[in-house]
Amino acid sequence: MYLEVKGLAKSYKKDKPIIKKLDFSVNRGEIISFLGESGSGKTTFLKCISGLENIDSGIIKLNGEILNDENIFVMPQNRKIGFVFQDYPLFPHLTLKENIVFNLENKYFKYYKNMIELSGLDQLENRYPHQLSGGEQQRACIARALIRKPDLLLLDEPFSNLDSNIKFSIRDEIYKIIKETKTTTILVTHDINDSMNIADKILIFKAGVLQQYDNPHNMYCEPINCYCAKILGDLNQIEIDNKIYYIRPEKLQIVKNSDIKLVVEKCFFQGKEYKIQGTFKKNRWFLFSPHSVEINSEISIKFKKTDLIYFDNLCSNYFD
Amino acid sequence: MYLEVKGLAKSYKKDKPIIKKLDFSVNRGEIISFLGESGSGKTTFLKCISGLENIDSGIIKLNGEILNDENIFVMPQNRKIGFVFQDYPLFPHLTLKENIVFNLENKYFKYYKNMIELSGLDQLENRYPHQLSGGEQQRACIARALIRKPDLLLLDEPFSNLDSNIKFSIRDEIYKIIKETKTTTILVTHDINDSMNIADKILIFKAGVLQQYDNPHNMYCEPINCYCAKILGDLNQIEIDNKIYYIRPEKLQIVKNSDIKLVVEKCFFQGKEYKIQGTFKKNRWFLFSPHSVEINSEISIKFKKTDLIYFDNLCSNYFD
Amino acid sequence: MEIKKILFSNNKRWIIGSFILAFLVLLPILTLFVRLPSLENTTFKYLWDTLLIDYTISTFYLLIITCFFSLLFAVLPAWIISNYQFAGRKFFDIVLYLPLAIPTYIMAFTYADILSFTGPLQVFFRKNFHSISDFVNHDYMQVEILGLLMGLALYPYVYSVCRVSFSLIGSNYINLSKNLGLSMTKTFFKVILPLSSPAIISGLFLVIMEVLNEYGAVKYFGVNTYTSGIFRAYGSMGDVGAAIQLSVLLLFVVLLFMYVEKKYHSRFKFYYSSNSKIQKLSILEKKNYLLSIVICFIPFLLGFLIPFLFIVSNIFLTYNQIDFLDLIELTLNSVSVSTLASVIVVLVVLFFLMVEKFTKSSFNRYTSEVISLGYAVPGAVIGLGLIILFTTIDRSQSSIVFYGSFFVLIYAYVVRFLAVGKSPIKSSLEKHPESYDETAKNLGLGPFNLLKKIHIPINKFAILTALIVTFIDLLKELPITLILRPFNFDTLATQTYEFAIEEMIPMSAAYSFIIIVIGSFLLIILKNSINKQINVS
Amino acid sequence: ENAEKKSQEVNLYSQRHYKVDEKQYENFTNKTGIKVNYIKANADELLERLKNEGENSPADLFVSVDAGKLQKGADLGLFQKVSSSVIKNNVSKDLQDKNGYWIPITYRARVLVYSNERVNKEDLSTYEDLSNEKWKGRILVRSSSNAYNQALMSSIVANLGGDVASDWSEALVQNFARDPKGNDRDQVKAIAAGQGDVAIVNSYYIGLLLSSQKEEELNAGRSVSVFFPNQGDRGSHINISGLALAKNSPNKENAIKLMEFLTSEEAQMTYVNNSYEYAANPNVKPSKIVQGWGEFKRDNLDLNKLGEFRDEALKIFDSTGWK
Ligand SMILES: Nc1ncnc2c1ncn2[C@@H]1O[C@H](COP(=O)(O)OP(=O)(O)OP(=O)(O)O)[C@@H](O)[C@H]1O
Ligand SMILES: Nc1ncnc2c1ncn2[C@@H]1O[C@H](COP(=O)(O)OP(=O)(O)OP(=O)(O)O)[C@@H](O)[C@H]1O
Ligand SMILES: [Mg+2]
Ligand SMILES: [Mg+2]
Repeated sequence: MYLEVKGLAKSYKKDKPIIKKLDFSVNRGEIISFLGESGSGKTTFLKCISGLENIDSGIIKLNGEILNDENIFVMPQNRKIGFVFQDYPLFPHLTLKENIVFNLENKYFKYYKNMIELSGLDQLENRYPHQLSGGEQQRACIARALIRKPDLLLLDEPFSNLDSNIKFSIRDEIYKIIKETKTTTILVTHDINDSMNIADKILIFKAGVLQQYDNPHNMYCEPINCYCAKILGDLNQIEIDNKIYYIRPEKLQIVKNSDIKLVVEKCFFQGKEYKIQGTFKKNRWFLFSPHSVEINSEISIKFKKTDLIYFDNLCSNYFD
Repeated sequence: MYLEVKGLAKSYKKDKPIIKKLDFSVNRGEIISFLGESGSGKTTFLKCISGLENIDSGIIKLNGEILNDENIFVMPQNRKIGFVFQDYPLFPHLTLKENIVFNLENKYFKYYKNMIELSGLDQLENRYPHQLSGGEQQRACIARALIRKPDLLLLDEPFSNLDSNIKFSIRDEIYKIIKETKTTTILVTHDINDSMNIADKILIFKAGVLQQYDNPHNMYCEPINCYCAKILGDLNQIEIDNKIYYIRPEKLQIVKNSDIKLVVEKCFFQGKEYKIQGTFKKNRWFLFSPHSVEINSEISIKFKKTDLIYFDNLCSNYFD
Repeated sequence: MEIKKILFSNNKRWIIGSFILAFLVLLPILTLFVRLPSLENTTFKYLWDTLLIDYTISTFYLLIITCFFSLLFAVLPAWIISNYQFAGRKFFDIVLYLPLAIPTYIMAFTYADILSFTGPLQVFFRKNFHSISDFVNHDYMQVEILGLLMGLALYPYVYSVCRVSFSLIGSNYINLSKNLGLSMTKTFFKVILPLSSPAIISGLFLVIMEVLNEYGAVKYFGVNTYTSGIFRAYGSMGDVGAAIQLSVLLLFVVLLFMYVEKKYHSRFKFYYSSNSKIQKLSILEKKNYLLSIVICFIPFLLGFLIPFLFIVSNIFLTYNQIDFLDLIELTLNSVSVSTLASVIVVLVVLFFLMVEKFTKSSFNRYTSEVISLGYAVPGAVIGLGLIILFTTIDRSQSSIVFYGSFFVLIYAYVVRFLAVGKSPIKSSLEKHPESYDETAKNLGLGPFNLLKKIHIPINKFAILTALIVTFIDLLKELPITLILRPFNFDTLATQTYEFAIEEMIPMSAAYSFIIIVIGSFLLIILKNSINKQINVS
Repeated sequence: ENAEKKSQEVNLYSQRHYKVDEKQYENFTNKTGIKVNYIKANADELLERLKNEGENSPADLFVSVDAGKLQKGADLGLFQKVSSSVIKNNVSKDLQDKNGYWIPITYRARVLVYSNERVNKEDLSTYEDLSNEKWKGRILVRSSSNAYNQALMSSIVANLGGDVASDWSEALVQNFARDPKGNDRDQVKAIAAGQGDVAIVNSYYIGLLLSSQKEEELNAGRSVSVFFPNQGDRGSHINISGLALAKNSPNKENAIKLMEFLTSEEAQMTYVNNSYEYAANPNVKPSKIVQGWGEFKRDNLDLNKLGEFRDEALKIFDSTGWK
């Protein structure tokens, strides 16, 4: 285990813990995505790992060495952890190049050329941050973190400030850079798409507690509770024999006639297909169709019993 | 025609026009999405409509009345246009309620209760903006614009500051409010998804010129040029008989064996299916598959000739 | 082209209005230009040949020393208070502003007295440690000491901007530096200082202006600065023309400083923009506690406590000679003219800034720049300009309409102190996004309502700051009041000065005491107002 | 009605700003019912104001503590002659303006003070003697921008000629104990502190120092003695405080009344008892402290010369490095 977090707890105010208890570990070279709602404590978690916040209790171990426990506290200056912050990434009084080599040990200077090429910034070395686009700034931040060959890379919502057009290409580029440099990474985000596209494993965090920690596929197909299930995609709710089941939209098929009938509320053209929103027994349902359907018309639906997902009936109360 | 824009031109600096010439019109009650890259002049366009910027030439007509031409300039105070700005929309020294009824004529007060319920803000009337979440602030801005029963509603990237989780629900809510109040709306955005989900018609704007103005379905299926085509979704490029054709990813099918062979680069799990990225004759291709495929393996592809899209060979040079 | 654009714009009434007002504000200075004699003027040549080099050198020397001490007393305490939690922090956060309440000349006179042979310091040593009393028996009236004293009197200008800037920089950059392996000291020098430099420079700019215009203190210390040259030409040599020439020259030097400040400012303009997170205060480590207390205490001790106690002791000494009725009358005089003038200053400033904001015309950007020029001209010279101006007007009307009235006095105050009132309001306005204006316009607000309903409420703390700072400066103002006041009119400052130059410092104590007490009281309000701005923006 | 009202006032532009003046004006008002209005500022600024105001000036009287400024005003044609026999009889002949434009009210002497410990009274004689090498590093004096020093230098130019004055100044600067700075009181303190031995100061300030409320300052004042220079020849340099009637005085009668009052014995007594000056009225003796220094012979140079040679004096200061 490369990074190990055991029993981590953190609160800013006494009786309102942000992180109640967190145990998990990461293998070398893995990309982990830490998924949680805004304000759930994602940034706080990264600050604890990097030593910018003290922890209440627990152990943080990196590469076999204890960074933080009851007795030990390695200063943030001395942890080899790269941190790409959510906002304000570059020093405004320094050029891009100066930002990247800021306080850099001599031995790392040799990577500069490679890093700047890898991040596609070669033409921009002498620009000041305000002369760079958001994406260029993001890449520069990542280059600045990576050039120091960090033992661990922490990315705090690196895509949140980007246009969605530009975002995909930057996401791919960052992925490429991280994978090429084989850097162990924790990516914090609230966007499920980013997680699914980049991460080897996803960690879902809610109410101060880890909910599920698994690879994207298992997460989607075998969510541990309704919260995790809903985060990864739309869910349609259906009651059978007084039990609440769920089913994913893509498992539904439109048929000529069946018992399950839906009133169409909206029908969006989504390019490759139409997304249909309708009501089924007062629940809002989604499904896909290759063709447009008329609003307020009734359609019939079919699905396989095996595609139903079941959670404890209390689940949805628990998370609302 | 409800809103008519004829020959609109606008430049901040003499020889660098932001809007070269713009002609289009909107019917009453329609939602139009104005789609363009960052910095292409979307906000500028809205400011011209609302009278916050002067125009160089052209005519703007709303509901049969001329707002701006060579001789007439109706002051922004006197145009009945609601404008929801891109950033910081609420006045920090006023409560949510005070913000909404700010400078409101008496005759509109009666809509307050309804509007605040419609936008789901009933519990928050006495909060100050810094005590509201981003989404609540956005909804308040829209309520503030709508309560005045504007002849025209301008939304400038109302979703750009929002989490993607929260965004969908807010987008839906805004859509509902606009449709219920039957307000003619121009929605400016750079996100194609938002456009497709909300708009009756999409206007694509590039290099100071309107490129295409049509409903989402036509736009996707019959794009007028490669720029419009690419904006609406991924395109795969293929050369047949020295001519460049394009095809959408969902039109490709994986088959056992065929002439067209692709090397898989990435395979993302996307929930309902896998998205595959591969190389075909040095071009990057995308396609979908219900099953995972191995990276670096070769897959065979099939498509229908009728799904190919053709543009002038110069098209892609023109826009790069 | 530009003119045509103005004449045809929708805002031409505002633009023309602001042009007229700017013309009025600059009129006293323009009058001087009109009277500018040819450079052949013998007095000017004479001064140029004999004294100006010396005067220039000593001016710059004094500037450098004063700036050094201002930085020394301002930057570190501001840093400590903005970042660390420690017992006494709240106290220091208030008292470090207080030296601003003490006029520079009083600071100089008082310390000269304290340090003199008959002052408490030397007397103490003579009485108790006679053997070493010779070591403290020095002539303390040196230019270096003067620089130190002026630094003490003026550092709050730098302190206040640093305090705001350090708080606004917030935790983000500090966290980033830590993550990149910088120690706190390194962070301070490599990140915090460069980022705050525009703020520091704008604070230093005020210090420089004050030093360039100081006359009483420098004369007393026998340091001849550029302003001494102006007074030599004006007073001793009786050559008004030469004085005007020198003032114009000084104006150009100041314009140069202004240009540098602007350049610097624009380069870093973007950095506050959307920093939302307030820096959380760190707990001060035990081993640094004492040092921090000392660093914060020294500017307060030297800049306020000692002179204040000395003044209080002088009051006890002269208790039976104080004319309380006179004291009350002068207090009322000072307070009423300062209040009136500072309110007008703020109104005029608001007018210019608002017109600039909603016309967005580059012409208005320039006008609202140049109205600050009055601050660069020594008060006595502005007084001179107004005398020439109004006596000309009066003569042409052959009656005494304006001249020698409060009107002229207030006019001169406004001309001189617009810059002081402008800077806090301007920087606050810059922090608010354009979309407030646009939204308000879109919601149907005209210019007056925009000001009343949006800008005054959201910038109220900045406006309060401007009022207070201008008021305190006016309370201390001397040269303009001396020359332009109406009959039988004294202020606390003039009375203090008259006693001081008649070598009756103890008698002046009661008057300076009131200045300091009123100033201190307002500075405490100011501190709250500044802190609120930090938290709000 | 307006004229009547006006005639109950008199307006002063005054360089004097002592509490004693206010007392005098009050007495005057009590006596005559005429209200005294005044603006206090520096002499040059007031003259500039007077000059620019021209005919519209509200000023009746100009008050200065320097004969040079009065002469300057007269030169600029800002004053008118006063021919009141009452005034002429009130003040010493030799203090009066030969041209009749201004009248003196008080005068001060530019005296030497010396350390009782380190200087023999016998070694002191004249201003000129201070340039002697024996005083090297022992002389204290304030800056040349001070009007009293300018008047002293003007008197030396007037009496001895520019060349002699220039040589004297050059040698004197070499004898300075330190760069000129501070006020007259500081020069005395510097003697007490041992930084110099002899200071050129204004008699008036020594009086003030000797009446200080602070014991240490009194000690400093007692450690020095006053010496009137040039008693063997032309006498010690003096300068007057004086009044001039403005050319366009709107309340001329009242102004003359005030002048008569201020030179009267009664008012002159008030001056000397409150401000350590010498009275222009020969019948009035100075205050106790001042009397203690003894009588002295004053330089009876035409005081207008102090203004006339002002420019030359300044040039001498600048060329000889008297800062
Ligand atoms: N220094 C602090 N002191 C007190 N409370 C804090 C501090 N920093 C953060 N918080 C609070 O802790 C909670 C978690 O904050 P955090 O920044 O970790 O959230 P996040 O998951 O990163 O959210 P986002 O997606 O908006 O960035 C929030 O409620 C926040 O207000
Ligand atoms: N007041 C102005 N003066 C000069 N140039 C301006 C002004 N406002 C905007 N511009 C420039 O005009 C161009 C278009 O700006 P605009 O704000 O309209 O873009 P946008 O399409 O809204 O972009 P975004 O998606 O980033 O909001 C930009 O290059 C911008 O820098
Ligand atoms: Mg965060
Ligand atoms: Mg925009």
